[in-house]
Amino acid sequence: MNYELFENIAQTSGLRDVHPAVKLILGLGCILISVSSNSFLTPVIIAVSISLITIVLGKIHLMFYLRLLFIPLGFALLSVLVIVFIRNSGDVLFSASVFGWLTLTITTGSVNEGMLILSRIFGGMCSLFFISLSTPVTEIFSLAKKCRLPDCFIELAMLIYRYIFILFEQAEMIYQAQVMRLGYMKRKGSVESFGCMAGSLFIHSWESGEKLLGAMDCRCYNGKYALLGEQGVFFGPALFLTILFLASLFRIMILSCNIQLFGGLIT
Amino acid sequence: MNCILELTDLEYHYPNGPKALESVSLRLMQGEKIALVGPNGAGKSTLLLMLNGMLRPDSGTVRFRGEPISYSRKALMNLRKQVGFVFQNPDHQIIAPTVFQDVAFGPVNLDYTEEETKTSVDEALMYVGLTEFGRRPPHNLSGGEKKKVAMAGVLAMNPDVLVFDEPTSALDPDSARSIMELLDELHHAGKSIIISTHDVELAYTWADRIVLMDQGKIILCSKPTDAFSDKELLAEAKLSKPVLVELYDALCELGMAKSEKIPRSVLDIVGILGMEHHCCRGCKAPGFIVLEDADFLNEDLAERIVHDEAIQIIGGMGSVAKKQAKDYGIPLTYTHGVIDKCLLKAISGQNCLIITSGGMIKRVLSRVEEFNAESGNTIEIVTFDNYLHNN
Amino acid sequence: MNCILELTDLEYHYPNGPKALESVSLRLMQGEKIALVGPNGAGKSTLLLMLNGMLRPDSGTVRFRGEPISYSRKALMNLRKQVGFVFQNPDHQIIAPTVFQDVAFGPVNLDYTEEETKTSVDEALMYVGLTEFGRRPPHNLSGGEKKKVAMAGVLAMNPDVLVFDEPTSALDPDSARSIMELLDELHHAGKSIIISTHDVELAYTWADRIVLMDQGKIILCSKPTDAFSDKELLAEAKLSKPVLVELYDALCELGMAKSEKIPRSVLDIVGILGMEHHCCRGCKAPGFIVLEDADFLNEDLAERIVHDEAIQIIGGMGSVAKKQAKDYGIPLTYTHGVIDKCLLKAISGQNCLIITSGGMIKRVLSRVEEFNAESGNTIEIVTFDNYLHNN
Amino acid sequence: MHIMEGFLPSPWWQIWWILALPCLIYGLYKLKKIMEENREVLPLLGVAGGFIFVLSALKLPSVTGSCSHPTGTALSAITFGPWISAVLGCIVLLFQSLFLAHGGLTTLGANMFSMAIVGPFIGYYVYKGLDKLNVNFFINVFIAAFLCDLVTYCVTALELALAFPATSGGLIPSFAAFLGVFAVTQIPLAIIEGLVFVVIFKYIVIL
Repeated sequence: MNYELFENIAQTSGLRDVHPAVKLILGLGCILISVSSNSFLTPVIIAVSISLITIVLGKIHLMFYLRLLFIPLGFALLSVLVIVFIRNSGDVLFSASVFGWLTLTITTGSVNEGMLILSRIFGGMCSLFFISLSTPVTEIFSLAKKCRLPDCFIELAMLIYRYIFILFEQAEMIYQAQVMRLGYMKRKGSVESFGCMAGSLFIHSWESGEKLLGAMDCRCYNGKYALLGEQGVFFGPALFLTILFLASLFRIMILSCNIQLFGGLIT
Repeated sequence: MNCILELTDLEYHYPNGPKALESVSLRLMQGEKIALVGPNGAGKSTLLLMLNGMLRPDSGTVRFRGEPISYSRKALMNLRKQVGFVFQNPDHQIIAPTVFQDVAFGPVNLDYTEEETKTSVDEALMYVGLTEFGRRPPHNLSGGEKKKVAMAGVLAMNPDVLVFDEPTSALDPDSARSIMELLDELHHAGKSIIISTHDVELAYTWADRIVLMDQGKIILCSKPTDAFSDKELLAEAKLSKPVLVELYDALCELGMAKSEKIPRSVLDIVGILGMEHHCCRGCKAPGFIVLEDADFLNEDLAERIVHDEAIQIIGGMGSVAKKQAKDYGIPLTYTHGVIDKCLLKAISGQNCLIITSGGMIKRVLSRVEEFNAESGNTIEIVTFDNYLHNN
Repeated sequence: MNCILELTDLEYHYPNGPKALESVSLRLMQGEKIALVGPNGAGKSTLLLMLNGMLRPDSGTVRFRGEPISYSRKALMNLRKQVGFVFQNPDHQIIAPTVFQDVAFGPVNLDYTEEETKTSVDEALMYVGLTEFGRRPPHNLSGGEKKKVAMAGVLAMNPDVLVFDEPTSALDPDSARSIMELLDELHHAGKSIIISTHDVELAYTWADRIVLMDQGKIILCSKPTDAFSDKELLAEAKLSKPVLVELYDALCELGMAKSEKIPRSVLDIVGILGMEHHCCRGCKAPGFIVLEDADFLNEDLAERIVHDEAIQIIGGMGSVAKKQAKDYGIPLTYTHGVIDKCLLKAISGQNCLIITSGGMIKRVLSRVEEFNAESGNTIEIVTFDNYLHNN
Repeated sequence: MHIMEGFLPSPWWQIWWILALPCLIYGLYKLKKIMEENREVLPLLGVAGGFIFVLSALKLPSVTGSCSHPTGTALSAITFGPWISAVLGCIVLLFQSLFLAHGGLTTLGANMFSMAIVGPFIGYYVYKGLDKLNVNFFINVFIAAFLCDLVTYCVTALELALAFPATSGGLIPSFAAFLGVFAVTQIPLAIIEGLVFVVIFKYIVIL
């Protein structure tokens, strides 16, 4: 199974001590510029630069990061393929008839748009990776509290957070035990095995929930939950650099809005 | 001594279940260490859950400082502040996403101010030795560390009574030892402690009083040496004798030991055998034990300790002493079971230094005195000041 | 002896984690009992997971019966059938809604016919003594019973090698003992067994070979007596000496014991002390031990055993013997640690009867012989037939 | 099926956020009210949320390729009702995007709308309706979970089609194209999820 939750990596990131607000501003800023960009150029610049920040400053293994880039690939390629075939404009580059009734056509416009979407996905995903791999959610909770998100929302999120890790460990154990007794070896019975695991996990979860209630009561639970611990230090220069970086990206976005692979504008 | 918690004729059965407790009566005195011992399903946990009102008995009363518990929300909250409960599985107890937040859970719900909360959390974390762990999420701590976080979460509310359900279960020996030492320290700080365990050896050496339970009933409540020498009762509770008691019985049966005092440690056995064979006493000149208060330790003293050649063994007791020793670079030979080990070394002719603080100093004095009286040895204790003067 | 599993220079690290195993090499022989001992996080579980291909080492090879494991689906399936793995927490392993269904999980996945499945499940359940539990839901079994169900689930596939991760953790002493006895029986039935544990006392008395682990490395691999007398290594692995070794060391230091043989049981200590003080041998006439094969037990014999006044102690070893004794109404004095306890009684002049079967009969003979040779005693073993003739 | 970060252009990602937010807020209001009545519900919801996340993070057997996994929201829809599911779903989706890179932040609105709002609503009302008709419990669970998954997938396809209508023919061909491309994984997935939930509920009922 071997899942690696990004959270564990974020806890040991080289950027752990930068104030979460700075990291969020950088990450979200890049995402927004990426999505708003009209040329593939800016998202590509964002993807490359923010990946460098993640890998170099955040001290993430290069090989691990490269593997991450495959996560969005499946969805991205399929969806972009659809766009390339249905959003035709401009010169026809390729046309073929399949099954006799379906004509697939690729045009310069559709390639341009496909390129743009693909670059946006990678720009956005790399920025998202940056947030995931450098900012532990535990710190985002504190931030959310400061932003006056409703208490019950934050409390619920914190509890879910805690239980994700507990249940994950259990799920992994159960799965391993099943594999050791030759479960999942054949297609037949796999669904049954999976259901059994999920069911057993559900029972475990339910029992945990009941125990949790007792534990909270034991510690005088009175409807209060959230309290902030220590935060990363707020570092002025980091914020300044972030804003400078975002501003230059914004500039590039505006300057490059007409640059396309096949020239021409997207309408 | 005051009675802190008193259970009278408790009866309890879980909904749709068989009886879990049957006419259970027990008194926990101020400053006492009690161990509930019995097989799984004997009702140990059920009994513990009665102590802070988590379960309400079908009949019988639970008294806290003489007053019967009222099960109103407010009274319960007050009770639970004073009777801290540490669960067997820390994963069931640790709620919040970071260590700091989790330890702060109790104080926050008790409406401490932010300042007070911070102080009590910091203190509790220092006590368990996890000061730098505040920002870490609990899921990547080790089992022993999680247990300590769970303890800190309870200590932050500063309860008088501490209830531990299986404090050492699933821990490796090193973590288990450090948890038990923490319990000892808490005990010296004046807390009353009640634990449940099925580790016979642990209960035997740790507790003031042993409560044997089986099938929801208390079948015996007495001093450890009495509790673990009753073969029939042990068999009933499906427990075995501690190794040392078993050895002692075998020796008695063979006529190789006659002492009336049942041994509680390796030291005791050695003492008994020594008395019997007149070999341990006198054949070597015994060493002495130097006692140093960790609170008065400074760089100069530490220097002298490290370079003093007459002292072969250095033991550290309690978190303060260990921290000090580490800070001043004093290498500790023993960090657990210190008194007995030093006594053993002393009777074989080596000189020891024990660094400790607070109430544990008295403990050292009384234990050595007791040992001397029982075994006929004459191990001397000197304070470090006197030791320096004499040399 | 054949080597069943061989690990050579294994290296492993979890993704994004530190090294979990570092140049680990180990051979498990046919019919051997190995205990991996070390603190939490030492890499014990990681090593065990290598044995049935659940984890694939970064480098190094795992050989099963001489052949390097290929990690193809089919090869793994075959390997896992032969190397059974029992989890630490049975709750993670038992997932089917009834005990029968759970034990049948492996056989069903092996495409056994319905008939074969039923046979293998019934056999496995009989072996662990839970024949009547087939239709019960596992979640309201006790901890020890759950562990046995988990074992049955693995035994139903009839593996040659059994791997146990912390077989006794979280069990009360009685359940732990019966699990360890099951392991002993499986061992006598010819299985090779490897366990991980941090219970030093358990590993010390049970294993043929101890593998000390710390921080992903094997720091020692030797006989129990050697492993647990090396103080520095134990400190490195954050373990403590078994009580008996500690006592022995103290006695040696004080000049009260000199024997070269480090004791593994109370009996050994008594033997050592006895040799030293010339008191145990000769001062009483020793008793004798009568041996009865449980397979030949019948009502008539049972009757005679119960009423024979010369026999004071009756011990039963193994599930067959215990079942027989129960069926014929023979009261058993000892059901675990039988040989040593009977020897202890015998040297103090009492006569014992041991009921056992199969490979364990040899075990009794060799243990008594060994003890006689070492301690200078002359405890006699007679078979029940001879005993009846003589009386 | 999650829409990746960066895939939806303006104004579509904003539109889906605006559509999803009121549902979330109403869900929170409901949650708050329930918690005031009965604070015991919080730990159970927390654990249920954890369960849904973990379930959705496990790869299903025999569905290869892409990031297909069960949505799990059918469970909370059946047990807690659709409004609470919206809150739970929102948190779970947020964690999925942060912990597993499934989904994204700008596209969170769209994903929420399909997975945490429309899916559970359909699942819940189908379940209630069939329950009234006395349909066999397990068949009911299967249909509810199956539809919950299927509808989620259809809505996602619709969201994609709205953002990228075909040049010739507009919305419909585009919708069909997205529906078709992802059908390969999503339809078997919905069936499997239905089956898995039947096994889960069987398990729960037996115990």
